[in-house]
Amino acid sequence: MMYWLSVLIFLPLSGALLIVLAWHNNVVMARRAALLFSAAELLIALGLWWFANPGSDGYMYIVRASWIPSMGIQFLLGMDGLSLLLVLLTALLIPIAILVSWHSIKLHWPVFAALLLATEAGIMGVFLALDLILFYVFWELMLVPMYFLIGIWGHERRLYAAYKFFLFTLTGSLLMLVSILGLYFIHGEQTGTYTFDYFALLHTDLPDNTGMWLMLGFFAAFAVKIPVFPVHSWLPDAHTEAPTAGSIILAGLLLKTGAYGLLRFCLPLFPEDSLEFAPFAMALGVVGILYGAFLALVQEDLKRLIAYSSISHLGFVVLGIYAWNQESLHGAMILILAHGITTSAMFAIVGMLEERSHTRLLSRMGGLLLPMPRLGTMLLLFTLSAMGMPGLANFVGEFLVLAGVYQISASFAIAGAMGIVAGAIYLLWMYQRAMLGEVNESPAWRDLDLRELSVLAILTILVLWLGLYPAPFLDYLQNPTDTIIELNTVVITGTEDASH
Amino acid sequence: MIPLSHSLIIAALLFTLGLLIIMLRRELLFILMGLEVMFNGAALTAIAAGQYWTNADGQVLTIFLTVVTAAELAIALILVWLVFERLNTTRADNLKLLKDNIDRGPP
Amino acid sequence: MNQLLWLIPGAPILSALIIVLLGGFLRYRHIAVLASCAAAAAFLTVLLAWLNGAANAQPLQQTVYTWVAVGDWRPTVGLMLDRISLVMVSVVSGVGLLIHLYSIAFMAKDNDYRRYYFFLNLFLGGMLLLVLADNLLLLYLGWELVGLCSFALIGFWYRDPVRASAGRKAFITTRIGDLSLALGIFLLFSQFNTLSLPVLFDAISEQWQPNSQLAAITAFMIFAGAVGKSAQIPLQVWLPDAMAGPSPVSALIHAATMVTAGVYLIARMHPLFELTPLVQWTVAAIGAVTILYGASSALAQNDLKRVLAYSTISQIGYMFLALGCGAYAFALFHLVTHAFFKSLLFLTAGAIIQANNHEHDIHRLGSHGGHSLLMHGCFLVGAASLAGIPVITAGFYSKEAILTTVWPASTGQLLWVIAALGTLVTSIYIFRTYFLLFQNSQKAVSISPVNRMMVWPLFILALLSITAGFVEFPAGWPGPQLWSTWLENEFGTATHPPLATVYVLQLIASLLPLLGAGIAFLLVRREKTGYRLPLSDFLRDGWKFDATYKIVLVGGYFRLAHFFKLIESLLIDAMLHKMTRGYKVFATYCRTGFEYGVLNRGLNGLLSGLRFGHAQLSTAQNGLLNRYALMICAGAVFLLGYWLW
Amino acid sequence: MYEIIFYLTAAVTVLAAGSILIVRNPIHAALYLVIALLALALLFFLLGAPLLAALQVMIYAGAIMVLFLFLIMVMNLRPTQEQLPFLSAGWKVPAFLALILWLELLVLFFGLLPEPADETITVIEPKVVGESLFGPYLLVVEAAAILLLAALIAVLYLSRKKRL
Repeated sequence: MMYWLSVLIFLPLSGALLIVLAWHNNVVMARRAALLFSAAELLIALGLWWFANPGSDGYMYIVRASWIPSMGIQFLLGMDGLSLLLVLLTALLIPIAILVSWHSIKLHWPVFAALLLATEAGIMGVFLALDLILFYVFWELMLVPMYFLIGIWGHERRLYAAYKFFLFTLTGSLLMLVSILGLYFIHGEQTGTYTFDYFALLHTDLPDNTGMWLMLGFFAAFAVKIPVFPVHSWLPDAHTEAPTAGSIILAGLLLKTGAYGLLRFCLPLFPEDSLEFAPFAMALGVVGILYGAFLALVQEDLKRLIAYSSISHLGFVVLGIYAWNQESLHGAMILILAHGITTSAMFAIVGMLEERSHTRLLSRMGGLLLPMPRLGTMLLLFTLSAMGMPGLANFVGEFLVLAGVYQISASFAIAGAMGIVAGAIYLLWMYQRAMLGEVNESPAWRDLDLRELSVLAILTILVLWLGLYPAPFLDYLQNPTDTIIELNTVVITGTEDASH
Repeated sequence: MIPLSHSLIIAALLFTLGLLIIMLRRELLFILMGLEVMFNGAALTAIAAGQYWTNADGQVLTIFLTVVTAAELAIALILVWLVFERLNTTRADNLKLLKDNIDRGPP
Repeated sequence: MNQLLWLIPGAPILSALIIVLLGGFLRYRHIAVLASCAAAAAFLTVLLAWLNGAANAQPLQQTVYTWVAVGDWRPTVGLMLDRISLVMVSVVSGVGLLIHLYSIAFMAKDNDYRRYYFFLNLFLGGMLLLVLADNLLLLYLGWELVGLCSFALIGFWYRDPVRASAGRKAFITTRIGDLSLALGIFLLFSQFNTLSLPVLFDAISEQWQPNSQLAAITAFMIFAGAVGKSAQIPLQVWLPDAMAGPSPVSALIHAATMVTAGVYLIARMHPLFELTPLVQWTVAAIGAVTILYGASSALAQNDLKRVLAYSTISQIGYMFLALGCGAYAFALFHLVTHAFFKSLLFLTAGAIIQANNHEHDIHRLGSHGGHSLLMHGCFLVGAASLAGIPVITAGFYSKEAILTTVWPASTGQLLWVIAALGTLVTSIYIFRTYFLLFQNSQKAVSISPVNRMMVWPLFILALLSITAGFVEFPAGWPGPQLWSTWLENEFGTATHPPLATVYVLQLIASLLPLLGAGIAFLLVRREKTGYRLPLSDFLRDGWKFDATYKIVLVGGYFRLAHFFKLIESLLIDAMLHKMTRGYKVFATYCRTGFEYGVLNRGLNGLLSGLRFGHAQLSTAQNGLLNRYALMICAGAVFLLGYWLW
Repeated sequence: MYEIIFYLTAAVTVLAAGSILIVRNPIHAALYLVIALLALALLFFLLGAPLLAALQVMIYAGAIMVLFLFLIMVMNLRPTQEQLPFLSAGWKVPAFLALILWLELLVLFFGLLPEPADETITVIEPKVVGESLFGPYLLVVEAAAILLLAALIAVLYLSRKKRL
């Protein structure tokens, strides 16, 4: 049963290799093979889900193999509820990205498919790796194909965007690498066993200031990926210039790796320092929420607008993570999923619009509901989800986050809630400008075809499911949340003990 | 009885003659022949030494030497043929493509 | 019966689902009938509840499923039908059914019927969910759902940018209120760790002292949410614009049901409000101000539907006034009668407007002349009920009940005077409209006969607008007081002043509508000669609220956004560019200074040296095979000699 | 007697090899080479290595010489016009070097080798050689086979008209 985790990682890799080797100039077969591989991946993920027990303690699946024993590096994969849901999300979004790119990618389909699959492998690895070096390897592995996806298939300023993306994320991850090594040596000196094992490193006693610095190293990497307010500048460019599939992966998955990193590594490895840091992080989250919402209002480019809305939404995630209680953590995790689905769908829709009209500018749209009622309805649904309409996915997350944050700090909660109103403003304004009013120009608008409709229908079902009946998902999150909350209480009781 | 040293002297003579051929003759075929002579000088050494110590290893070595010579010669001859075909000469002096030319400068 | 509760909101929602999924295969008639059947199913279920004695028994409850599960907190999709919700459910499903029937004929010519019925059904479901919810989270879901449907239906004719903007405005304005409601919910949750209403009420009354600050803040936040939804000052600006939607929508959403959700919410949360007199007084004060605001603004309107919209604002002000004075039962009473007569007015207006090529201006509608007798009669009944013509109209009874209970409240006299003044103005504006509309109606017979399907709902509503009041006679009258006694368990009894005072007050309040009708008659005669009210521009623009908001809030907001954009481009992007440029300058310096000056020169020297050596040595590389062999030989000689020596 | 034959054969060998150095005609040179190789085969036999003597005849005098002759024939080489070594200016240095080399070898052999203990010639049977070949040297035999195969492929490749 356990080796399926490795299959999750190596299946897409081998798929990528196979496509490049076997069908490097056969577009039709490459497409089909890519879809097949990603579908197989999805099936495996669903199977893991089916056999997983939400109530079980700790990790449901673990794979442990020796890799470079001389340095204490293992091939250590593990899946708990959080990883499971994110793996599911990944396995779901990759076929969708492939389907969305079906006709819109004109150049080098086989290479494109291979890069997509390689990215999938990297992301899967990030969500599963529990050895810090392994994690770092996957963290970089997903970066490289992404760089090419943006740099080759992007729009006009793709090279600039790709560079920016690469430089920002690489800087962050190098800081993380330094922190990983620091942690490794400190742990090694204390216990005599040099290892990158996550479970071993969990209970490392860190000297006073060192812990904070190491935590900040991790935080830097994750903050860039999320992205948190001052280091968000790569995101709008990367989103705007990336091809549709790239945007979907960026917004739907890559940003989530940052949040996942915070939950999996930053908080558990450095509970005291994270707790100390929490107010700053929450403030950054709030600033991100409002700042993203403001900037989204005045964007002309639809993709850029959604990119800024992502900054705003991910602000909620950061806020929820650092509020560090039952509701907010659940909320942040659900919001990660919800945002992944919603934003992917919105990017897919923008991609479809762009395929038809070759523009993403709001000023050149208008009245599109008339020629494309299905597309308009779908966009409305996902717009509503993005602005936190109850009954749709994002609401559950945002509500839980704010309910949790309120118990920590009312003012942060109020500011965050204002972000929801701001979200309604810019999203409705966007929807009105794109879809309502008179038809502005008329390229040959055609409504969604079956492929596009089925892609969006899948996402619609998920959005409704997550919004109306999130309980099954929340069940899987109970254990990870409890683990993280325990850390918090340990810290608090620990300090109390110290003061007595 | 023939002392080992005599055999070795003969071998050395053969080797030296082969070397002289290589150094003095300009025709590729002659050079190859010189090479053969040198090989045979070496083979004689091996056999003489093997007999001296009553050991089969000398002969085994010679057999391998023969194999190597055969392989070498086959390739060398085809190369000579190619050279003749391309450049219409078998004069070693005319084959100076590897000569360094300072005026051309470094590549 | 408990198990059937889900059918009340479930039937319209399911029907909406069928329409959106399979609507492409259905024709207009099928969709319309399906939607109406769903509304009828909901209404019949409510009737069944009445017949089963829901009116007197314990509240009915049904838990459909667990919605969210976080630790011990498991809010459910749970429904609760007590007397308050029973009132609301009956009104919503009843009026909803009538308006669905009316829409069958009204929307027959529109191509977008599928979207219309989808949202109408969804709205009905959402509204019923709102009033049936047994926890605040589900209530919030319904609350937002009706806001969404309101948005979609206001902007139903989306190709007109003005209408589309009106929808957006409505949504965002109410969203500001919703924000406050959500914060109130968060506060309750952080205090009690539950959102279930019955549990919450017990907890509130047990744990919170009267006048406690926390209670006041919570109550105020919830009140602010109600203000947004119910279009009270200062969040009333969206409602007049909401008239851009089809008339049945205005009747259902923006008169009878959704806008009264705020009233329902406060009535529902009354244990909380009773703890904080200050907030209660605020509710009453806001209500009173809104009465005057709505009535005076309605006075100067020329658009038929806008008159009714401002009238709605004003009438909901009465309900808030009643809520603020603790007369929750009477607020609900007025809510019911208002639902009847205001839907009647809206539906009549819709029929008139549709018959006259979508002409909204009352002056021009009047000069057209041709309105059928039926329209005339229905509008007259509605207007009389709205004005509160004594004894014969339902509006009189509900308004009288409110006015009587306002007097003994704190600063009650002042509030009473304002409310009475409101009554007068209400009478003036509605009869002004009536006279302007129907002054020439004797000239012509009906030009476009009204569809049979549209007539029946009008009849029923007209009948209810007259008779609904008889369930509760004013204090001191010999008639039955079924309403207040029935709701006694929920709210307690409302106080009223001594009977002598009551009679005086009632007399004055009864005369005011008649007086108003007279004034309106004179006003209309003068208006025809070109007379305009003083301040009419100010009043017509709704006290300039819109313009002010547009400049201050909307303008400010956009300016702020642009400012942030500037910051983004100036600070962050520019900083990046500066860094890049600095890096480039440094690189250039390195190239010219270091690379050329130091490295290259040194390298060049080295290079020429090497070149020289090369020239000397390369004579050995002559490419002559024999020479190479010679050199090998020389090497061998050297080595052998070395070993030997 | 035995010794006489041996030295005579040795003289023939050396003379034949020396003749290669000075003849003009390639065919003649090839003939001299055959003579040298055959004489060498006799030397092998005299030294007690009959197998190798046979192999020498078969491989060198048989196969390799055919190759040489074949090539000379195909290239249609005339008697060479080159200045013969003894008439050219550059012969002294090589000859001198070769002489020194020969002397050095001479010194080496006489100075370092002990006197042979056994005077009789011991014949090493082909069987012994074969056992040694397919015993301890089996792997080398395999390697030699591969080398031959590689040479074969290389030659085939080089002799193709259109190479990749």
